Amino acid sequence: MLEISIFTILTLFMLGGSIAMIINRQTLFSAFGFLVAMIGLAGMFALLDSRFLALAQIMVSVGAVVVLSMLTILTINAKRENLPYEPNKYKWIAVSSLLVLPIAILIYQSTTALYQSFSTMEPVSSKVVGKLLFSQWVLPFEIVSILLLTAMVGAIVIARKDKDNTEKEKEQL
Amino acid sequence: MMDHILSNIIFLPLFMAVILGAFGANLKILKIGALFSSIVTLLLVAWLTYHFDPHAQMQFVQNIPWIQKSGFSYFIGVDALSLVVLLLITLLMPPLYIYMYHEKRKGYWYNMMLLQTGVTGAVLSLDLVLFYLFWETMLLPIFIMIGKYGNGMHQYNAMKIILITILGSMSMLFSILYIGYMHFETTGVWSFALNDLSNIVFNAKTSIWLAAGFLLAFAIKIPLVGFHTWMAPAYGSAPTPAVVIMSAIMAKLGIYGIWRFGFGLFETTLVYYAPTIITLALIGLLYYAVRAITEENLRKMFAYSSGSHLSLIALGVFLTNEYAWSGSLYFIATHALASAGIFLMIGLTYKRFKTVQISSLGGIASKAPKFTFFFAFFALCIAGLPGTGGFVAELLIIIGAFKANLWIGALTATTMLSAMIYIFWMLQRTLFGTSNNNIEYPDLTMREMIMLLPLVILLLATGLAPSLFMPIFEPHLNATLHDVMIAIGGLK
Amino acid sequence: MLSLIVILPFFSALLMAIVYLGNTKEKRYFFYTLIGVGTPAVSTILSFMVGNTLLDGSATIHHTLFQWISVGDFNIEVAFMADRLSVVMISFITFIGTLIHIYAAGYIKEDESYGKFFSYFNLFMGSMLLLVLADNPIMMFVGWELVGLSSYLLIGFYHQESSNITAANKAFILNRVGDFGFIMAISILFISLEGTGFTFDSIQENIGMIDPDRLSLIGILLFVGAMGKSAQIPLYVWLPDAMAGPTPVSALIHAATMVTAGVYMVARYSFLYELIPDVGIFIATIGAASALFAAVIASYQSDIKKILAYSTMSQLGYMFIAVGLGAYSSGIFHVFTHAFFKALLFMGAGAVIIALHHEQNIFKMGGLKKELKLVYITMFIATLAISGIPPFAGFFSKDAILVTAFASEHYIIWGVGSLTAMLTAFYMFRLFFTVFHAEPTETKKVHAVPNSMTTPLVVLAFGSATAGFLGVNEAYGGSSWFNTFLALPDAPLHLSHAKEYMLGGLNVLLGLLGMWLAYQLFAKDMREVQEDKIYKKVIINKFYIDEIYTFLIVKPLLFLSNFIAKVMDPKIFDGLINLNVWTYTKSAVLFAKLQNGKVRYYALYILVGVSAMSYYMLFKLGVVS
Amino acid sequence: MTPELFFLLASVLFSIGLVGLVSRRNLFVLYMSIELMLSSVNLLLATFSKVLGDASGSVIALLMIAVIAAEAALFLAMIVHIYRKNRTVDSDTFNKLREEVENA
Repeated sequence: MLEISIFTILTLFMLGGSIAMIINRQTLFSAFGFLVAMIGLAGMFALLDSRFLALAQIMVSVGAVVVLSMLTILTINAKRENLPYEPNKYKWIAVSSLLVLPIAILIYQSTTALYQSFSTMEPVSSKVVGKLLFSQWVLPFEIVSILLLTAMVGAIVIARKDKDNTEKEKEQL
Repeated sequence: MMDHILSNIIFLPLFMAVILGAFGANLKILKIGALFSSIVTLLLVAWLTYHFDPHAQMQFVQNIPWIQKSGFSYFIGVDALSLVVLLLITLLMPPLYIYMYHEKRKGYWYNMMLLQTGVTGAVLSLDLVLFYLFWETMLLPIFIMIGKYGNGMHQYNAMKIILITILGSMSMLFSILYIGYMHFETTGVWSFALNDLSNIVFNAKTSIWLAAGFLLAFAIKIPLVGFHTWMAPAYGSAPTPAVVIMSAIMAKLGIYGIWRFGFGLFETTLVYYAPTIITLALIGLLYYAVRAITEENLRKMFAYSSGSHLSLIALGVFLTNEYAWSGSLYFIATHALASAGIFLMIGLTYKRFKTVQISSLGGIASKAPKFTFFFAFFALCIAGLPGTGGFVAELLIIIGAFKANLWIGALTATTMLSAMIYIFWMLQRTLFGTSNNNIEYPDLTMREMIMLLPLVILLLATGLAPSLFMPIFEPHLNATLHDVMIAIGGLK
Repeated sequence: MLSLIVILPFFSALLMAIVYLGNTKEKRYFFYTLIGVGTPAVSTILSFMVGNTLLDGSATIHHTLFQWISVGDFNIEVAFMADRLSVVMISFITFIGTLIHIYAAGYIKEDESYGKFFSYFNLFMGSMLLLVLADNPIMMFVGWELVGLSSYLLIGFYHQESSNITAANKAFILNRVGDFGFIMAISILFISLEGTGFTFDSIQENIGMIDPDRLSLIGILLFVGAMGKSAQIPLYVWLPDAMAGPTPVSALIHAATMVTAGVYMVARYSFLYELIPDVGIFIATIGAASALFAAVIASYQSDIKKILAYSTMSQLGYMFIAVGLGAYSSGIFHVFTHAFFKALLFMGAGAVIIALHHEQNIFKMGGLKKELKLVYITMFIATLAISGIPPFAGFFSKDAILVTAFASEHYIIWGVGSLTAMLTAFYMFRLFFTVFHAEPTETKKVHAVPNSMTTPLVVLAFGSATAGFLGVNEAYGGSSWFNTFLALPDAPLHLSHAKEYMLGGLNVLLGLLGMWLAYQLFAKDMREVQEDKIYKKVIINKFYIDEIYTFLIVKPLLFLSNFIAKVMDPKIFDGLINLNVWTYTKSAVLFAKLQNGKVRYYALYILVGVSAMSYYMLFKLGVVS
Repeated sequence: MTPELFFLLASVLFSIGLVGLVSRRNLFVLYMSIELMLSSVNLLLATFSKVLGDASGSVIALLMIAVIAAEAALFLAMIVHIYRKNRTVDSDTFNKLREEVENA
């Protein structure tokens, strides 16, 4: 019973956050919505007995990713007039929601058709995760590390101010 | 060389073109090479005709598996039907090269050689996929020649002919592939060889659709009325050698296809289609003839005339009796010669007077008698004058038509009348009348006479002594007709 | 020998054509004359020799050259047959033809294309002989067509003038209309015979197996062929226009060859026509109508050659009356006598035309009897002959025809025939008196007529005077030798001698009446035709038949052709194709609009696709229906 | 507690992400929508892990989080770059893919 109520609260948080994310015009508010959804997701992980995953979610998604994006938003500091002008936003949302409906139903139907009940198992401890990570999943793990490295280098290269642009910016200022 | 004589005949021109192209031959060598290849193929075909046995069916057969997994094979052979068309192709090439004597554009010569390979291959192939391949091959040079060397709205017209023809080819390809698939389904082996496929028993509905696929391609090629919009513009724009090939050979290949593949694969279904085609052909016969009366452009006029006569041939084929069949096949030959002659004369007219509009010609007769004689002779051949081959053929078709039905016969006999009207009105305005003293009327040169004389002699020979030529294909036609009659149950 | 008669003219025509085309500038007068006139002369001798063998009572002669077509049971040989009918025909064709050739050698002497003319002339002779001597209907048709072609070439001989070519075209196309009927007839005949052979002999044997309805159809279609070639209503309009050719050509077409082919054909198929008498009456009616019609028009013409042309048509009408009523020999007899006097008339007219420097209007001639004495006398004999005055040739043949009409109790046809006989005398003497007697309105210098042109006139005048005696019938003390020799299946006649004398006398009286009328009106001075009354206007304009044909046939044909060119082809057939193309381009533009480069839209398209797929899967799963 | 609820939640989250992706023009929102969709898959993985009693699901989800982080870094770098160049975060202004069509 406790679980159900926790689940309900978390669900409400997540849905509210994500809906706020796609509806808000101000980017920062969207980011807040996203933050709420991410935190909710971490809760869900915890509810699903994946404690390490919940922890990682909090640390990486919430702590790093969302914060990074908020920082970016603030850095860019886009003025209101620089934000896209979206008069038909709700129409689009309505239409795409309709279109999305069968997809959602399909996903739901197919997954529920697969499994009806949880198995009884121990909560996944970080020990188990660690062992698996370094035995069975060691190759993906390494690949992910390379990916992260590449992404880091790539991000630096892309975001670096090149000379021409800097000059242009100066002129604009 | 004689072991693979058919392959030699098909690929010699292409081989010559590749060699000449690879060594970057200059114009003179190119001309000699092209003429040489045409004459050698003519000699090879002459040898073939000499050793040809009219009473046997397929001869000189060569069957090499090509892509075994899919059942494609390089399967060629010759019987009386293809021999007639083969003879025509090889006979017409040397005069065409002589006609092109002054042609300086090299691409022209290469295209002609490729064209010869295309049409010859289409006539000789007995594998449906191979046939399709050559069928498309011969379209390409025509497209280039109209598009690049034509006149008037040549690019538009080249596009028009290729799109409409490909529409037909596509439908034929679907039919070919489906037949191959049916063969696979019944026997478990892929094959596109004609003799394998003719054993398949189709159910009525499938066979109607399959036959329609083939018929559409052939009807566009002929063209039957309704499928003819490409004809007059293409004939009007194409350079003379291309027009000659289109009218004398390619249009006939439509008929040939009906005969070879239509009656080879689905006799009964063709009988189902016969009333439709006969109606179309009769309409075409009159439609084109009436249209030709007021046509001012000589090329287009004879395009319509060609359409009218090809409708007559198609009619003869679908009447399925021995008179009409012999007449049709004979007409294929004689009409090819006559139309080649008349289109060459129109080409010469254009070379001399820089126009093919009837209204700007006239008075040639008093200044250039040889020119007049040859022009009038070929025109009269088209009109089916006794003493020329066309008359014999038309007579046989008319008798065949009367054998089928009194009304069909009466309508068919109008061909004697309809051709007359436009041909003689054209002659009056083109050749006769007062001549303009400010224009030169050069008569035919020796080279041009040499080019035209073989055609004249052949036309007279076919008209005066058909019994010399008919035995080549009579036994084969009778045998085929017998088979068809058994298949449709028309024989007691 | 038989085949040589036919082949020689063809061969010489070919030879002269090659020589002429080899060098058109050189005259080679002697060469062309020798070959051109020599060949028909040789043919004449050969024909007489063949005739001689038949006179001895021997049966028909067959000669096969080679197999022409052989398709199944359709076996056609290039073969010739000389029976009594064809021998009579070739004898006078070659004889009169030769005379016309000699005449032409003088007439056409100055022309540049002398060789071409004789090449065509010999071709014409050869075609006609092929037609007559053919052993089977197909060969006959070949000759028939070639006669049409060579008449085209000869009528359009002066090809610089476009109107001459129009006349030639008209002749050939109307002939082809007839040929259209002919070929249908022989095709149906062949099909109906079911492969029992296709020579005249075998057809005659097996004619009984065809049912009468089919036979009537064949008979009518054959007669359509004859209508075209022999210029009967309604296919006659080419005949007057055919006068565009040189005069020897007109003489050849009208006297010996071409126009008589129709009559000959009906006689050749007499075994067929005797089975279908109803069609025969139809033929006779057409013949009578043509005879009267042409005679009326001829009475108001002013062109000398056109008068003669219409008179030919009128005389041909007589011949068709005869063959239609089953009196085949009488018809052929009239062909025979007519050949003499009509050739003479044309050649005389030609001489007059040459003498007056190509003047053809009779009202510009006048008073020529002194200057052209010989022409005057010969023309007088011919005019008497055609008017049916005894003892000249025309009387016997024409009388035989009218007697037949009376005896077979077709009184209307007989009446029309007799009326036409009077009109014939009238218009012929109108021509004669105007040209030779009437006071000329202006004096002209008369050109001398060469000997080669006058000699044939004398020979023919002798023929016109005496040819009739070959066929004098019993009533006049003869034995109808001509008819007996021909041995055609004539319908029997039952008429007392007294009635025959009466009819003969009536004819002579009518002829004299016409003569007297003409003398009263035209012998003194020129009475040019005036278009002052409506009926005259109609007759002078030949009943506006040409205009009616133009309106009914030519105009609609041209309209249809233009309709196809302007509407059917570009609007309907091209329109269908272009509609397709238009649809393609329009939809291409539409689809191109979808690709606007905005990522969001592309995502939407993906979403739509995935959504549709999902929906389909849900549908298949049965979640939604 | 049944997995059904989690599945439902995951599909709803995924849908919301998809809707955001399609209907918004703001690059940041696009980015966050993508993240949301990835996260919903993560949720599914975790649920499966629990359903099957296999920790591997969690491990894969863990790896996914790393991928999300990498993606975030790159995406944000690109946004910064683009904003510097065009002074906008409107996705509709980047339509270089489009080809000019003549109105035929």
